[in-house]
Amino acid sequence: MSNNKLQETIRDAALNKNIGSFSYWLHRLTGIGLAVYLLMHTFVLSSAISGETAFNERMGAVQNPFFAVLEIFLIAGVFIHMLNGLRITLADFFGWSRMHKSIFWIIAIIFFALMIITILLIWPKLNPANYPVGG
Amino acid sequence: MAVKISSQSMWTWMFQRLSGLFLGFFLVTHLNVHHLFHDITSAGLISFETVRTNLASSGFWKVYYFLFVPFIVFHALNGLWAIIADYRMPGTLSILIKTAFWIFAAALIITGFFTLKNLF
Amino acid sequence: MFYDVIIVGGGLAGLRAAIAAHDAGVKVGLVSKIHPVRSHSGAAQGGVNAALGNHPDGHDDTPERHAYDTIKGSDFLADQDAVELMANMAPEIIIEFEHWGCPFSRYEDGSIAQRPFGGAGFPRTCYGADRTGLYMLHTCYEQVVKRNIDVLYEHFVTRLAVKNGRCTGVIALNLHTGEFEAIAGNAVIFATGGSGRVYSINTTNAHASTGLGIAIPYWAGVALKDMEFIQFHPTGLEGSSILMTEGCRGEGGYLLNNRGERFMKNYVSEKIMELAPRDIVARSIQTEINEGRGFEDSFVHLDLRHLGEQKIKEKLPGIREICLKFKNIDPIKTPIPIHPANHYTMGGIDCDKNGETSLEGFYAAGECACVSVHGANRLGGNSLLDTIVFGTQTGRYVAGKVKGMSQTVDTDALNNGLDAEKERYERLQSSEGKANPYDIRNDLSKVMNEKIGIFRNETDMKAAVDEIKMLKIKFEKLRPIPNTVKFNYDFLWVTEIAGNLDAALAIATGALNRTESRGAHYRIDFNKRLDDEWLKHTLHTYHPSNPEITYKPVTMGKYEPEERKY
Amino acid sequence: MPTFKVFRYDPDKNDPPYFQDYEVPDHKGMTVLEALYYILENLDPTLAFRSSCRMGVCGSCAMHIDGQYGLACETQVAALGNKITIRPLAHMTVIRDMVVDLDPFFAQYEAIKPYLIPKNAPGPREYAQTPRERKKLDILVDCILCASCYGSCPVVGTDEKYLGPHALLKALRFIDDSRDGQTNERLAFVANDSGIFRCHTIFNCQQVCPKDLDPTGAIGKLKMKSLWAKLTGKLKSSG
Ligand SMILES: Cc1cc2nc3c(=O)[nH]c(=O)nc-3n(C[C@H](O)[C@H](O)[C@H](O)COP(=O)(O)OP(=O)(O)OC[C@H]3O[C@@H](n4cnc5c(N)ncnc54)[C@H](O)[C@@H]3O)c2cc1C
Ligand code: HEM
Ligand code: SF4
Ligand code: F3S
Ligand code: FES
Repeated sequence: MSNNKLQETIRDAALNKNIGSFSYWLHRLTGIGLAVYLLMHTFVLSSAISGETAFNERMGAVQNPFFAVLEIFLIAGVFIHMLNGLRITLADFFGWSRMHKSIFWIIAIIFFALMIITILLIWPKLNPANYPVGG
Repeated sequence: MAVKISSQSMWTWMFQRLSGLFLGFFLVTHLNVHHLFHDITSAGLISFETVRTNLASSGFWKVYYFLFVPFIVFHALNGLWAIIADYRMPGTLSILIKTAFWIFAAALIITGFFTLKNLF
Repeated sequence: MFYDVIIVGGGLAGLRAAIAAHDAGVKVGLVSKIHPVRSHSGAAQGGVNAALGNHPDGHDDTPERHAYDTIKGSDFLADQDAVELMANMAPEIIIEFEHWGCPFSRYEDGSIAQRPFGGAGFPRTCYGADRTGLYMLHTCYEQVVKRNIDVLYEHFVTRLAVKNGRCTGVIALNLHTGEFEAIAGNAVIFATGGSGRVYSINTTNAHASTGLGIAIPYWAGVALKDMEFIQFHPTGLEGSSILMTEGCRGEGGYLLNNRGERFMKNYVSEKIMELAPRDIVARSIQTEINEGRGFEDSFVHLDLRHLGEQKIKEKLPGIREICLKFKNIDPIKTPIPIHPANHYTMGGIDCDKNGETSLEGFYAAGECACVSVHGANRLGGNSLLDTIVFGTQTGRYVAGKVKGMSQTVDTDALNNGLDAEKERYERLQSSEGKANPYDIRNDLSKVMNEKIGIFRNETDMKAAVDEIKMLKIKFEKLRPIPNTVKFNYDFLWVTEIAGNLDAALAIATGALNRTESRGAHYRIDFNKRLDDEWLKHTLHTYHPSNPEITYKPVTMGKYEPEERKY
Repeated sequence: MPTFKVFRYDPDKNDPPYFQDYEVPDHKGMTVLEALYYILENLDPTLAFRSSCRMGVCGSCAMHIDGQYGLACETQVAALGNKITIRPLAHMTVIRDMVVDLDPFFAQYEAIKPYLIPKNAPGPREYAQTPRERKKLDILVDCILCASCYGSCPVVGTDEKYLGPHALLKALRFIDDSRDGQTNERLAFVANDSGIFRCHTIFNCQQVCPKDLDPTGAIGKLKMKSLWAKLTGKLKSSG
């Protein structure tokens, strides 16, 4: 019917409610998210080219509780993308395609375990009181 | 007689996975050092100095980060390209975008290398 | 559109004929109302017979034995020259399929595996798990793709174009555009498959297997043959009547009644048991049910449990899949509820072993044709063979006939046909009646199942003939069909029902007239085979109110009729 | 009595597609195909849908049923809810209601040369193939070309040149056949830039396949095989 391919993509997402499609979307969205983060990260870090002060200034701007929350999302994205990347690589390389659903649940458990550790470790950064005054 | 094949899509596919596996290993370490096990209550904020001390701790890190930049840039841009390429478009447009991606990739890698150089 | 040979039907018979004619160097057009890979040949499960002698117990098998079994199975009504041709061609034609890539199951030495089937002296049924038909159909279609033969799919043929006693083409509705098209050709081969849907409430056949393919030439004056011989398959799944292949019994499955006994021992020798010919097994099952030894008065059990999980999964995976999906039972753990179901039309368009009919330029092959190799009862595994042997034979023969022939197209005949079909279409759209065509079909099916079933008698059959005639009258006053243009399925089905009605009337009158029991035609009022009087083929000639019945002799050969004991 | 919410579309009538509700009396063991026939025969003769074998082997009746692609003839009504939504397969032009244009689907199938190209010249007997060699074809040869996978694969939806799960599965069917002699040519073809490497391993095709086949696995196998053939020099770059 419609020749609009973007519409087709969205329709596919709606019509295929299953683990394969779900993890494909997670993978894609986290992939895009990470790519965008990579650009921002490069922008922040590249201030090192202009010297130590510039670097510390920019780094200081992104180290606060708000960015700590974003950091949790970033790390969640990395883990999801990484674990799922492993899942589809295993399917292609080792022919484990029939087990993809089981692998999905295994990586889901690993993901949640990793996220608990992550949140525990980032916990101090969520409290403004822990930041050195004046930065 | 060997059969002819146009293997570009094979190599990009392969390298997307290899770089992915490499990144997986890399990112976990990188996250540990710079995002997770960096305790601001004892070590303070991440600064030029802390990064430099970290990187200087062994030659290993230098090699590591210099490899990391091209890998992640390739992986990210090739990944984005894969998404765009799903929406099959006319050949000329496709070549145009591909070229833009290559230029962008080169720019990112150069920026990355200069950044690293200044931090070492 | 012009083709040297038009083939109507994309099942095994049609595809094989197309390949044969194409290879003989003529231009072929294949016309089918459904895509060839959707044809009902793909539903065949059990296998296809050929005396390859690969089975460890079958090394002594020969085409002669195959021919003898077939003729005996047919209750001696088969034409023996045709049977011999089929049995002799079988090995080479199966090997050819294998060379084309057909994925048959195998023995350790790499040869094609074979299993025992009913009524056969040796295990000679070649198979690919229990999806033989699917594999063969796809293999055949692959060869059509390879040869780049024109396939007009979803073109619904509704009429022959005939002029001066010569068939010059067909009229088909292109479902994609909704336009009628006249397709001209020097020869037309019909390979339209079975007509099981005449018995629609209890048949193993596809929705597409209606009687229209035999009704079209019948209406055009071509005689039908032996229509009263309708095969009931012993094992249709209870409820949906989906086929449980004879391979289940070939692999060693038991038939059990409600007392848990293998009742076949009461009907045939201990050596044969479940592997008696289909007519006998079907009657035995029906007798058990009628005499109260069935379950819920409607089915018995097909028990595979003792075969074990591995054998079932390896040799009968499709059967297990069907049981799980349609009945929610696992044959590894539970017996399968089955009852006899309409399965095969032994009769069909009257033709000889080259597919030639009484109408010049018109030929037939496959299940819609009656050569006849199956006589009064077809043996399992012989029908797939029939389609590919006579598909090849007819394709080659027809190609030889039309090669170098100048175009015999008659524009008048084509245009008249086109106009007649368009007019019929419009008439159906503006019809002022009330009758629902599907109610008529359901009533017809009920009449056929109840009165022209496994056990027949005069009173019932007389009533059936009358009822069918009533239904035909009712059919004249249908509610209008919709005026949608593309894929007007209501028009398609209404046309099919018209074919069903006349096919049914041919079956019923033929059966009523034949006052004997032979093969699948079993009368309680005449329960003996009477060779002196009835060793002859029935011929049905179309007449709007009453088919005309005549007879013609059976071609005999080296095998003399004998009592049929198993 | 379940309600069937059925996709309706007739391009000739200039109306946009819409959904129409039908109430269908159900009975034990009723399939979705039977329900569609009930609608056609008793409620609305304009409904268009394909079907033939009604036993899950001809591949005519694939559609999107209550949130899942599958065959109407083998989907039990009782297993679904009280409101059952029926749509045609995606990615193909709707000709009417459930009937879609399958030409591109078959064209892609034909593109992979779906026929045996034998290694050896045929002799008087069959090509020998051991049960072990034959076993590799199990599953691969069971594809009924129903197009469920084609409708479900997001790449098919956006890249009209992508060969599609069905064609790639068929390609492996011939590559894995011990009798076929064109392994490298076939590998080179499926590895082209509309072939196996366009697959994102989404698994939709595997999850919807009514015959429980594994096109995803087949594509994975093809990827490894072509990679291996390339690494061992059986496939040479064409520049
Ligand atoms: C469930 C089942 C299992 C079976 N198992 C076995 C078995 O194990 N062994 C065996 O030997 N036999 C078996 N048979 C019998 C055998 O499969 C059939 O007799 C045989 O396949 C018929 O093939 P055909 O080519 O004549 O017709 P079909 O395969 O039925 O094809 C008919 C073709 O004609 C076309 N057509 C029909 N009417 C028209 C029209 N009006 N216009 C255009 N096209 C039209 C259709 O589109 C279709 O392509 C089985 C039958 C059934 C029903
Ligand atoms: C952590 C380890 C990583 C692994 C194991 C990994 C793995 C993969 C794999 C296998 C693919 C291919 C998917 C496909 O073909 O569809 C992929 C795609 C992608 N990756 Fe990664 N990746 C990782 C990290 C990253 C990072 C850090 C980024 C961003 C900077 C990134 C961005 C992308 C993008 C944009 C895609 C394209 C998504 C798509 O095709 O749907 N990945 N990744
Ligand atoms: S692979 Fe499965 S879903 Fe795809 S066409 Fe074949 S049978 Fe249908
Ligand atoms: S859904 Fe499509 S992307 Fe690949 S795994 Fe199946 S072909
Ligand atoms: S009708 Fe044949 S697969 Fe459903």
